[in-house]
Amino acid sequence: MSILTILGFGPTGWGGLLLVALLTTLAVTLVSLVIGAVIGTALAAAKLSGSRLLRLLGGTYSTVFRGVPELLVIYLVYFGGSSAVTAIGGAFGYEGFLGLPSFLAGALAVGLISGAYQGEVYRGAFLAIVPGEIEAARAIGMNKAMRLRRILVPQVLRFALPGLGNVWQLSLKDSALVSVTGLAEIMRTSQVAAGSTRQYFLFYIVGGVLFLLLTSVSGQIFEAAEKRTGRSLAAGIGRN
Amino acid sequence: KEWKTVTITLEGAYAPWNLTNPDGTLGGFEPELAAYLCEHMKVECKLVASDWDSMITSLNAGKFDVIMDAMSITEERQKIIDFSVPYAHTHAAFATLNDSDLAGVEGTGTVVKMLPDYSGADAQIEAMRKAFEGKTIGIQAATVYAKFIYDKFGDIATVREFKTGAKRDLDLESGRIDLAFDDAVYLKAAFEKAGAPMGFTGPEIGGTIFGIGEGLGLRKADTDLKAMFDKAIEAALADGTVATLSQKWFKTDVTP
Amino acid sequence: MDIPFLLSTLQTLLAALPTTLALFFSSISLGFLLALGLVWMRVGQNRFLRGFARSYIFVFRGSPLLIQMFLVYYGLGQFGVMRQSFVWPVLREPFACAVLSLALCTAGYTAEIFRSGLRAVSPREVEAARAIGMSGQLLVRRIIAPIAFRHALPAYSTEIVLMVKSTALASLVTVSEVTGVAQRLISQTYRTMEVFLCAALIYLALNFILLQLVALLERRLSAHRRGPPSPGLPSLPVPEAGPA
Amino acid sequence: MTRPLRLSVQGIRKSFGGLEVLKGISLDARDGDVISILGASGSGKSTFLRCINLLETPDAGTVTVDGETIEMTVKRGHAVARSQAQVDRIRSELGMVFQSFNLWSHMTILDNVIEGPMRVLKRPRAECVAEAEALLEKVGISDKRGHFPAHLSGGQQQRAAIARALAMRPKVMLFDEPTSALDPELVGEVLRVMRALAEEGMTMLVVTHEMSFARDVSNRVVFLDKGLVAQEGVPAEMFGAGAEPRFRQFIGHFGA
Amino acid sequence: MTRPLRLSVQGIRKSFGGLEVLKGISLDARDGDVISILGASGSGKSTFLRCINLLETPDAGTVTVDGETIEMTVKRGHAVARSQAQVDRIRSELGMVFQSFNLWSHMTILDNVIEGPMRVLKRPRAECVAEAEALLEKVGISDKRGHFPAHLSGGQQQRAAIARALAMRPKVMLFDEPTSALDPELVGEVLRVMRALAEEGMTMLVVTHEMSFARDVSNRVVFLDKGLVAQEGVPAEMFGAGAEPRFRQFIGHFGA
Ligand SMILES: Nc1ncnc2c1ncn2[C@@H]1O[C@H](COP(=O)(O)OP(=O)(O)OP(=O)(O)O)[C@@H](O)[C@H]1O
Ligand SMILES: Nc1ncnc2c1ncn2[C@@H]1O[C@H](COP(=O)(O)OP(=O)(O)OP(=O)(O)O)[C@@H](O)[C@H]1O
Ligand SMILES: [Mg+2]
Ligand SMILES: [Mg+2]
Repeated sequence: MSILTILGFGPTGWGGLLLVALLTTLAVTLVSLVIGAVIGTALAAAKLSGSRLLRLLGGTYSTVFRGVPELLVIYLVYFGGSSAVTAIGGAFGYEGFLGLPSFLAGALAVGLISGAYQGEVYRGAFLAIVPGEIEAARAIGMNKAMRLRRILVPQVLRFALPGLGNVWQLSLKDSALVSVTGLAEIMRTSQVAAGSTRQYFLFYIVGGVLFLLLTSVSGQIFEAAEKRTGRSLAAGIGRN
Repeated sequence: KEWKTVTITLEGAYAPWNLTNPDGTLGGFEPELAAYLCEHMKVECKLVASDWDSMITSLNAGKFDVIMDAMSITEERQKIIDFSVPYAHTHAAFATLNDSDLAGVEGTGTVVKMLPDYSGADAQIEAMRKAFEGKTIGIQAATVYAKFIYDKFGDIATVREFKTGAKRDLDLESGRIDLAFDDAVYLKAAFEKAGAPMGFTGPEIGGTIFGIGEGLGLRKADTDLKAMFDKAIEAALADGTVATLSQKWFKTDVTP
Repeated sequence: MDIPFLLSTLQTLLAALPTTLALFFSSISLGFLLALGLVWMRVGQNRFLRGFARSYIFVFRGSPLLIQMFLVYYGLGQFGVMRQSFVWPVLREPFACAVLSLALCTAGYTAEIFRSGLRAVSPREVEAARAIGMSGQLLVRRIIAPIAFRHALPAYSTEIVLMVKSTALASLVTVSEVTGVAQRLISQTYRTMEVFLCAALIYLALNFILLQLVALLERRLSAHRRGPPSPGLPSLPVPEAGPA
Repeated sequence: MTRPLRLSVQGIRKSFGGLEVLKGISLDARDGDVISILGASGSGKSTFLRCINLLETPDAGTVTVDGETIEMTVKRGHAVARSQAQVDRIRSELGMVFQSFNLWSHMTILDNVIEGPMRVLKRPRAECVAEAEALLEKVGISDKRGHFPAHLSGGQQQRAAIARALAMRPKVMLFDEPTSALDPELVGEVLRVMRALAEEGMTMLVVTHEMSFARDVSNRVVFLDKGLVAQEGVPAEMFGAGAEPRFRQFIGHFGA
Repeated sequence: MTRPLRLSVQGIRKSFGGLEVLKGISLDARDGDVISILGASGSGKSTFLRCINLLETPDAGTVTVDGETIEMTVKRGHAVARSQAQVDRIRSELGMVFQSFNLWSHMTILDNVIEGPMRVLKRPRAECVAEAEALLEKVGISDKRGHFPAHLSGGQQQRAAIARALAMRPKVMLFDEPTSALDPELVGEVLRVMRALAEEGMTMLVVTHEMSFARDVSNRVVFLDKGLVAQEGVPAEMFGAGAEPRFRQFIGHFGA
């Protein structure tokens, strides 16, 4: 069987599955980015807050999720998460199991890790804001919600973008470990294909190339986005 | 509870018991048997692939309802999960490369019967212990075979655990390990695909040592499901379905 | 909570800690050396070497370690030529393969970290060294490397933590380090959560200790960034006179 | 004919920790007043200005803007405004220009100017844009409207900040050393704009070290010293021969 | 009696891209000479000094230190030194003091001073330390020996840099505007040290804008203009009535 047939989209080719796997990896990472954004925001808020308890909790969270191997986090969420969901279901009178599907468990696990890193990114971005700009907003009578929406959030996002790019790349690669939960993302599909065809080298290379494709394309997207939002930072000449 | 759909898990990488097709569907002896059983029980079955070494944990965590992955029925496992009646019974054996000096150890080609207390083939085991001293034996993690190898060979040989059988076979082929120990019908199929000529060495080990056969793994609570499957399996054994599928996939009869 | 079980689990897992530590220290040292070579190529004049280092860094930072590890372990082992070659005695060992792939991967990251450290070295201080007749490796060893390393240390400590965590993947190529042993325990006891929690605890403690050590090193190396010695104290002791 | 009272501040006190910075300061500004506030560094000029629009909460005293007094109350031993909504409304009637401009760095100059009228005063966008362009024209930087603050010189940024404050149609403008972060070259640009505003009859409170502005443009000069109003009067008197010794010393060679 | 020739530079040329900065400059320094090099900004003074110890490689010309000529060769169309070892040795005989001190920030002052003698000249540590302490004493900062450069004032840093250069026991000292990065207050400290060195008979080349130093301390003045030596002579002549118009204009009010 030629390499083209094996990798092709024909009945004996693995191309179709690999494409689905690519999309699955992308989807896991995207969902984990969103989950991580929610956690990261809360984490940054906790770490910046005046309450010592909250700061301690925030610190503990980010230490734990940055200090424990990703593989362990994934296992813990995959198994522990199901028990938790089942227990919650039981409390509401649901009999039997409420499984956490491997996609959700994987995205949640990667999201929990991503959240720990995003928390640091947002905290740094927040501290980069010039306090005078917030004060200027207060001085024209903006209320708290408006200041948050119009001044704080846009600036945090702008400063956070480069850091978020790094977290995204990290999550993309962490998502390969979700393969241990049986989710058919790039890593697992490559392994299954490698095992079935006994073309180990070929499929691991293909898997690696698919990841490189994802990281380099998304890297370029982040770079372009940074360039766009960085317009207001650069010492160049403004557009318009 | 009314069972309308049942989720069955297999590894999808333990040919010919079960395997993954290029289009992502699962094939092999067990998927085809499952199709028959579900048809018989009039329930809809969903097959999902998952990792062998975490299957029992996942079953109890509710990730799926049934394990159908050449899982031997043993007392150890019965403490945690329930089993259906066996739908197959196979031997286990050592494999090695044909050009290895471990090939053709005394008793190759015969079958010995051992009991769960490891009795029944003391002479043959002793001969193998002598032959395998200082060698490296590869097993699939979390199998009954792993326990057997640790107990009977762990003191004289290096044991290495693999996540899948296929990866272990690869290391046998490349010479990283000297011996593999696994289900005989699985190994026989693996020989055909292997890149280097390999075969059994030493006797095939049968009897009840590895349990009374391979059955479906079920959660203890799902007694109704077990009853349904028991009936279906008995029917499949009675009408010759198991035998036919066995000939098709294993070229031998594995009916218990 | 089953305390005796947790304790015995912890004990079993700790028995595998030396393997984890060996994995970590061998791969971080090998990766460090590889990174030095990569940085040298990356900032050098030779266009070919520069291109090589750039692609190396792109590939090893852009793909998951797990795939790299499988490629080294199962991928390379597939080829007859590899098995006949002189490197096989090394590649034959799962531990060596794990160290190799961990080192190859961290080398890519470390090289980038060191490169940014290099950018922090003031060209003027280098020029001052040249002006007294330093060049070549003396210049690197005495002036460039210490300044660059000090600057790179915070980023490098992050990489150290990532490496400790990455050793867990070695269990997937049959090395029985802490995570691998944890998985075996689970397949025997079926008590996933407890065992993994114990493992997590071990990694956390390990990372904590390593970070403390780095912080200590950082403090030692950053005397020149802190305030001047307070006037009340005597100035630094004069180093002992003795043969060079 | 007395002009209407635009801003009245009575008995403002403020301490930071143990340090009493303002010890009871009162000041009235009528329509069209241009009041220069002078004083040594650390004498509390900025704090006084910030107390007026409650960027700092005064410990005691009242602030009345166009007849409306900001209502204060005491919470856990600290003075606080009774209603944040009232504070926000009063703030929108007081235009503040900071020493360090504090333009919003993520918005273009035009967006900086229309932000307040659109979001706080909720006026229609088209109207805000038209007015903003007129204001930018007036301060002389209409060609910069699409640029980001980081791309403007300090003088241009400060003029944009003035336009931003004016866009809120404030009743009183508060300036806190609007030129002291600028190179001497750029100071002129900003002073020209402020002079023009004064001529149009805008009520202004200006903390400044520009003696020429205080003497030539303002109609009243207030000299703060040790948290109190040390001297107050029309510039001609204050800068004339009759000045108090403390103030004479303060203005130094300028007074000479 | 002619004093021995310490440094001889002949026909140095240097271009950057299209710009020819030095168009053939020659200069001899005999033992004990203190030569001031003057010239407008951009006239190539720094480049000339940097060509002497090959921090810039001259396109043409020769540099001879104490009788030893640096051997040059041409590689791929560029002039380069034939032997890095020779360059390193010659550099160790020429002490260079930079405008911006360039102390090594990660070493204490003492370590800065002993680094060269120990590592480059490979002299025993004890000897280096003793000599370094004497030198630090001489430039008046021996109490700072355990401090890091960042904790010293500019004048102290420059004195440490002079001590560092002296520790190599150089045959000639090269100074490139050693005081122009300093506050006027601190200039005196450094000039005092240089004056003392001159009195001890150290051979020195000093690029400077300090006319008083050029006139009062040096025994020869070289005026660079447009890449050439425009005028050269003893200070009394150069600063006297007989000066060339270009140089008169350059020294401006100082000459007046
Ligand atoms: N938030 C604060 N916390 C503590 N002390 C403060 C605070 N703000 C100001 N101060 C102190 O209050 C005093 C007056 O400060 P203020 O800024 O009002 O002076 P100023 O007259 O504006 O001086 P300058 O001319 O330097 O701007 C100073 O001693 C200052 O240190
Ligand atoms: N590395 C370089 N590359 C390109 N041009 C250079 C370089 N170094 C110096 N030049 C140019 O050479 C000319 C002479 O520079 P040099 O620094 O020698 O002048 P200088 O007499 O020391 O001036 P200053 O008094 O300002 O220090 C300048 O026009 C400068 O721009
Ligand atoms: Mg102020
Ligand atoms: Mg110069």
